[in-house]
Amino acid sequence: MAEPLLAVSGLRAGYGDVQVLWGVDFAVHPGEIACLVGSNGAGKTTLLRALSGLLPPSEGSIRFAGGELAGASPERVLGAGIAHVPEGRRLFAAMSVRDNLLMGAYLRRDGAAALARDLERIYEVFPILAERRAQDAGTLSGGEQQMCAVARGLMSAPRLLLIDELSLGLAPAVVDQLSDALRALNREGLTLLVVEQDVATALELARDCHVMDSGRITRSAPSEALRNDPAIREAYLGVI
Amino acid sequence: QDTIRVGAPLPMTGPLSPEAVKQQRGYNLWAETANAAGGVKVGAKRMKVEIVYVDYQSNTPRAVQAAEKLITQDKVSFLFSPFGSGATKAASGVSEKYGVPTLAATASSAQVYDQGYKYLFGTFTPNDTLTEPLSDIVRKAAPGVHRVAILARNDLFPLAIAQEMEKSAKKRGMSVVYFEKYAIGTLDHASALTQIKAQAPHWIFATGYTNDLVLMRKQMADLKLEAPVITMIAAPAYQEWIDATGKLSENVTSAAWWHPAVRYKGKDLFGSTESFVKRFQAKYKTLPDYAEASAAAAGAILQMAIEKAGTIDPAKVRNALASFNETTFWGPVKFGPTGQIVSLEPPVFQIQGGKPTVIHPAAIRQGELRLGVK
Amino acid sequence: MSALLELAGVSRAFGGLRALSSVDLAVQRGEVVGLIGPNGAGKTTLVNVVTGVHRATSGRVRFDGEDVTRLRPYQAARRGIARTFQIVQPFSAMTVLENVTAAALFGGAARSIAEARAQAREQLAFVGLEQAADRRAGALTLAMRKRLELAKGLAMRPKLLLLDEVNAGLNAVEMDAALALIRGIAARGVTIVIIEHLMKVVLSLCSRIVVLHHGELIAAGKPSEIVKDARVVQAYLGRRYAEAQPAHG
Amino acid sequence: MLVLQVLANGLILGGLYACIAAGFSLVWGVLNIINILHGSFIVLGGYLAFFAYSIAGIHPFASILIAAPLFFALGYALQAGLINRMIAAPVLLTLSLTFGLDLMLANGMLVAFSADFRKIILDPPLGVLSVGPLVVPVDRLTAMILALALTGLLYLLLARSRIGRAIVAVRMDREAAALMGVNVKRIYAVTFGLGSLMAGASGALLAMIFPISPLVGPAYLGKAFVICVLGGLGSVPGAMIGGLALGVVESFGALWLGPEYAVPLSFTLLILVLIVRPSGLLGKRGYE
Amino acid sequence: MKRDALRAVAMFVLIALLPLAGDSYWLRLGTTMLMYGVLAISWNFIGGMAGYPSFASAAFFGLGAYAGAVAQKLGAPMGFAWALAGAAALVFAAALGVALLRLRGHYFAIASLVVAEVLRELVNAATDLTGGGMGLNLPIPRLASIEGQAMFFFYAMLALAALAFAAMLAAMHSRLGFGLRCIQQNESAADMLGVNTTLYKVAAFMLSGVFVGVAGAIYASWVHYIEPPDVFDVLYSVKAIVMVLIGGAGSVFGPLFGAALFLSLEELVWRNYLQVHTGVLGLLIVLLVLFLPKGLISLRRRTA
Ligand SMILES: Nc1ncnc2c1ncn2[C@@H]1O[C@H](COP(=O)(O)OP(=O)(O)OP(=O)(O)O)[C@@H](O)[C@H]1O
Ligand SMILES: Nc1ncnc2c1ncn2[C@@H]1O[C@H](COP(=O)(O)OP(=O)(O)OP(=O)(O)O)[C@@H](O)[C@H]1O
Ligand SMILES: [Mg+2]
Ligand SMILES: [Mg+2]
Repeated sequence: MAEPLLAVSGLRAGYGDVQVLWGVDFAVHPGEIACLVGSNGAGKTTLLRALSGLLPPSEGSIRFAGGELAGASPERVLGAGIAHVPEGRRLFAAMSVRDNLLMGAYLRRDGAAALARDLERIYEVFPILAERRAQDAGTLSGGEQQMCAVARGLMSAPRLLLIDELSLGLAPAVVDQLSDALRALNREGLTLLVVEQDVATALELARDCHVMDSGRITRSAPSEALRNDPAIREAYLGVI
Repeated sequence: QDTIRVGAPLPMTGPLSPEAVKQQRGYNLWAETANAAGGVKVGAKRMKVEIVYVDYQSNTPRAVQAAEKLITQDKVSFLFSPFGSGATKAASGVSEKYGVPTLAATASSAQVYDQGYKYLFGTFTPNDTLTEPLSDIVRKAAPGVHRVAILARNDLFPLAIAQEMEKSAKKRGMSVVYFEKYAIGTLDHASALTQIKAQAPHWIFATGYTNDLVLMRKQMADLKLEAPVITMIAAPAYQEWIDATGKLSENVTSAAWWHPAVRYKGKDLFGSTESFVKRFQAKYKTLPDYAEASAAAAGAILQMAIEKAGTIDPAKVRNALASFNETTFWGPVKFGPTGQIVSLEPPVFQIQGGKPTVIHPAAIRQGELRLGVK
Repeated sequence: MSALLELAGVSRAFGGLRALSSVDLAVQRGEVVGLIGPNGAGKTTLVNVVTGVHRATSGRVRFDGEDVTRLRPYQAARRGIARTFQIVQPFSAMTVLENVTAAALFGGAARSIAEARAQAREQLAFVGLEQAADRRAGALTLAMRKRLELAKGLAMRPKLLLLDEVNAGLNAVEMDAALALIRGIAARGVTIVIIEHLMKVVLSLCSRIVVLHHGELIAAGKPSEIVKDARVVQAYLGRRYAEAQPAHG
Repeated sequence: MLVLQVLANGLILGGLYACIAAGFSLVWGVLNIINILHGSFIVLGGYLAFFAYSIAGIHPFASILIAAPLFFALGYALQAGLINRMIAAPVLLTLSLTFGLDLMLANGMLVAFSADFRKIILDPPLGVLSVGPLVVPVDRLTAMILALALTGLLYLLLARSRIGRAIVAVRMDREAAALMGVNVKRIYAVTFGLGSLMAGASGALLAMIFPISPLVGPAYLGKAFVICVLGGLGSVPGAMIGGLALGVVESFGALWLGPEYAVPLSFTLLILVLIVRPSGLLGKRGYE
Repeated sequence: MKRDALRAVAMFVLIALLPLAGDSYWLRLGTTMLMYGVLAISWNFIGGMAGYPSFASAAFFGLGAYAGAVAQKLGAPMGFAWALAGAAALVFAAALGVALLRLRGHYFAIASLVVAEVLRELVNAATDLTGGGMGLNLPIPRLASIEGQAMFFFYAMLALAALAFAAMLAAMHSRLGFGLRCIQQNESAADMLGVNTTLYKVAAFMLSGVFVGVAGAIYASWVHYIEPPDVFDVLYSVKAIVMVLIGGAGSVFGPLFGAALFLSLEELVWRNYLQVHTGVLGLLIVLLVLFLPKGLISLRRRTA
């Protein structure tokens, strides 16, 4: 197997006195879609925040494409090629959709033409955004906002895209669209790490899956294997 | 105890601080001169003087507080009033309460003195002693002047003198075609001046502090507002106003309670007016204006009263002041029943060639009234 | 018996955009109604209109026999309409307990702070948050905050509870617990309107489903009928869902 | 006729007001800081122009070019060194901070420059422009045009440039902006620098029109407050419109009600506008 | 609550003993301190509890001062004039609150700031009633000796401060205080929970006005001369806020501690640094904000 694109080891982080991550180890390989599942409060969001530099880790290492990113600023992390679509979307509410997308490309310096091309591509993947490009992002519906947030993340042309709560609040048809879009992007070489509560969808989408519990990765395995694992089924898939 | 402590609450910070500097110069000059001469003669001994300053931040109630602090904490025997009629009026209650003789160097409005207080004495004559001779001069030199426009700062002294001006003008049959107040802190006078211009007055009478009148004079020129007579009170008596308006100051008239061109033979420590001006210039490299001279005069008068009483007992010094009748470099000094000076004839002057030129009273006249201000 | 909530010709426009256009809807007492529709269909807007956050541009809303079209939110709350927010809105610097106490005190029937606190503890126990009672609401995870929203809603002793995506962000197992919870609420006699994109929730809880699309009601009926409705499949569920459906059911 | 002249007066005054308020509004809208120092910065800019002219003979219009970088650097340093430490604090704390700093600066200026009023007297004076019956002083007119130009430049910077978009993004969501790779602290410093630049530059312009002294800062600050609420916080076009509106309203208020009422009138107007449009005239994209 | 009340009683009794120790200067300081305390406590209702950054203190203060002074000028006895001033402030706060409290955050702050300016100019213009720019002299109460007067105003201010404090303590532990805290955290959510936000905010605003109004009237009688720029000075608003921040916003004793500390600083600096006293005060404020952003109260917590 190739060198991992992202390798995390011994990562610890928390908020003030509250330690949330207790030594996280896992790896994401180039060109794959990986997913991160875990029960409520396991620390998934915290992990993504630590990865993207929003929350400085207290210990551990984050190796990305050969460089060390633990303790780096969000600016450096993004520059290195990791974009983060945060929980709660966090769009710039009073900016137009288009300006939001352009903000995604804030660090890019490859010229207006490349930007315009990528913008067009985004509008193809998410036609609703094209329709609403001049509308303030704050007045979009929940699902539209989620699309805008993913699209904004893509605009930085990242190598690795972190998405927190991918399907949260999305209509079933949109989840399908979004999954399709992500797969397409993935085929073009984008690596993805997705946090997803709908474990069935996650397992379907991802090749590797990491299970998080109480601030640690307790299991990392191909999705195939997990899908048929009775313990996982009982803990995360449930029965109707 | 061998020093006489005199309290001086002053607005050293805040909008009135330029005035505080002037007061301080006058008081300091007096104290230095007196001390250099060995001090004030009190009966058989000589006592040095010490002035205790307190900043009241241009805030009148703070001035009251400062006066009380000076009397009760710093144990001063005498007080120089805070600046201006308003604060003087407010603080005079305190000195009255404690029975401390108080000299007001910058309070002219009659309302300050008619409260029936016994310990307050002021070196400025009432406001109408400025507007009356001014009106006479204008009437005589330019009989055609009969439309008067008045623009006053809504503040105790500027407003009071504007009201006197209105009376003086009406008394002489002139018509007041415009009378408005402007708020403290006004940044723009264009509207008022435009309206005045539409009235085509012969005489524009404006009051305010230095910055108000600098701005107003500049805006008059901007709007091409011209008139045979333009009077401004009291800023033109200050060099900084002349500096800040430059050529626009030419031919603006004003009146004040004193001018360095007056000539009196005083019995005070400064002696003649000339020697006072010389001393002042030696120390501060500039001519004294009326506010600076008044402060020094307050000191000189206090000194003479103490020497006459032969003690620093407040009641006795107070009586010496009440019966005071001497000539000083400031002029003849005699206080009326309310405590306000009644013996002065304030000079009227005009800026000519960038310098204040006295045009009244006749005894010290340096030039004639020139008409036309552009 | 008349309906508990009745919307007649309700429209709401934002500038040129018609987020709701003449919606007619009646919710009977004791019903559990599902409200679904694509993103941006106007579901949250409908909740906002009912609770007085936005005022209907036209049309009327009746609740419990009264016209509530022009009520302010607090008035609606006191008449027995409670809601949860899609984007959760806790008092983040207060503790969980205080959050629910506030709801019991101002929206509920509690006569004193002490009484409200006691009621709040009950509700926290009911939703399973009693362990977190003394934590700062801002430090809760998303799912816990949603449960907190639920507890707040319940503490108001509502007649009608509008749940705007309270189950989003839960994994399947957690969701099962949440479903049991909501069933328990319904069993107390509270009328419930559920907005949810998780078909599993809607299908298993609701006796009736209404579908909004572009601000208009396009379908209403039993769950089994709705999932087969061509327009609903086309606008909302997507073909894949429809294809997977038979295998599921 | 009278009305026309007063309108002209009001517009010219309003142009100057706009320039006073733009930087203040920006800092307030973006950094959520009510910068009490703004008034004193304007005064300091005035002194800079005054001394540049009286000592080195540099024309006030030219001294803007000196004031701009100097004040930008001053503001940048202040924000980066001091205010950034408090940035997450509630607005009243940063207000107290700038209040304290302002007391220091104002006191410092008082000691350094004394309280005397000074004014730049151009030699030769620029004179007045007569258009039919209207008279317009050239110095005010030029100052207003420069003021509006500066404000316009600021607007373009915010609307068009990459850094401008970053400023707007930071204003809306600090953390999300950081995720976009924006160095938030630097943007803060840049924004404060821009606000200071506008203050210094407008001070340099005003020194030619108004007498300056360390004591007039609060007057300018008060105007800035009113204008930026009239126009909507953080909005540069709002500041422009608010400034012009205030100038015109004050002028007509003085004409019709008497100069005494010019100021209360403008304040009353402000409150009315707020009650009718709680986020200012152009406040749609306002901060809160 | 009981413990706080007991402590407060002890504290006020201690303050009441001050005249035994000091001369009239100290009495004057004490009176000013209590006045500042009233300002700070009152601001806490709207600013600390409801979270609305009000700058209206100066407006209430000036209004109360002039209402009391004019009433006395027209012949009302002093006590009645004070009560009248309180009522005027209360009514004014209610009317103003209904209009202004629709505004949020900064906009509210500015609107409330401007109110004082408008009132000042109106009072300035109403020359016949208020004396306008010439100020207004109040009758000097000839009732007792100088010391007796000083004592009288000291105890009057003390009573007012105690009243304001009791009102704050009661409000904090009542439905009102709870509702206000909800409003502070998230107003629309509070609304949705059934809090009548308008009513609560206006009530808080009225509480923040009434005591300040009375304080203004007492102040006017005490200094027996007032003028518009003084009693409508925006610094009253700013100081109220700074004092609460110094003391620690939201705490029970914070406003009082803040007032005491602020006044001591102001007085010390004023006496000792003639030329630069405002600058030194500024420096102290900056240092306090930078190093004790949560106020003095946080010191105790830190050491505890
Ligand atoms: N700002 C904060 N301050 C203190 N504790 C926090 C904060 N944010 C999160 N936590 C705590 O950290 C732990 C992990 O939270 P996190 O949001 O990472 O979980 P998660 O796995 O993303 O959960 P969810 O599935 O609900 O999103 C939780 O116990 C939470 O209460
Ligand atoms: N305050 C507003 N101003 C302008 N447009 C708005 C506003 N609120 C909502 N909208 C628009 O109204 C439409 C309906 O929005 P709403 O939030 O009701 O959708 P929704 O059905 O709840 O969607 P979702 O399932 O994604 O939450 C959307 O297109 C949205 O952009
Ligand atoms: Mg999470
Ligand atoms: Mg919604």
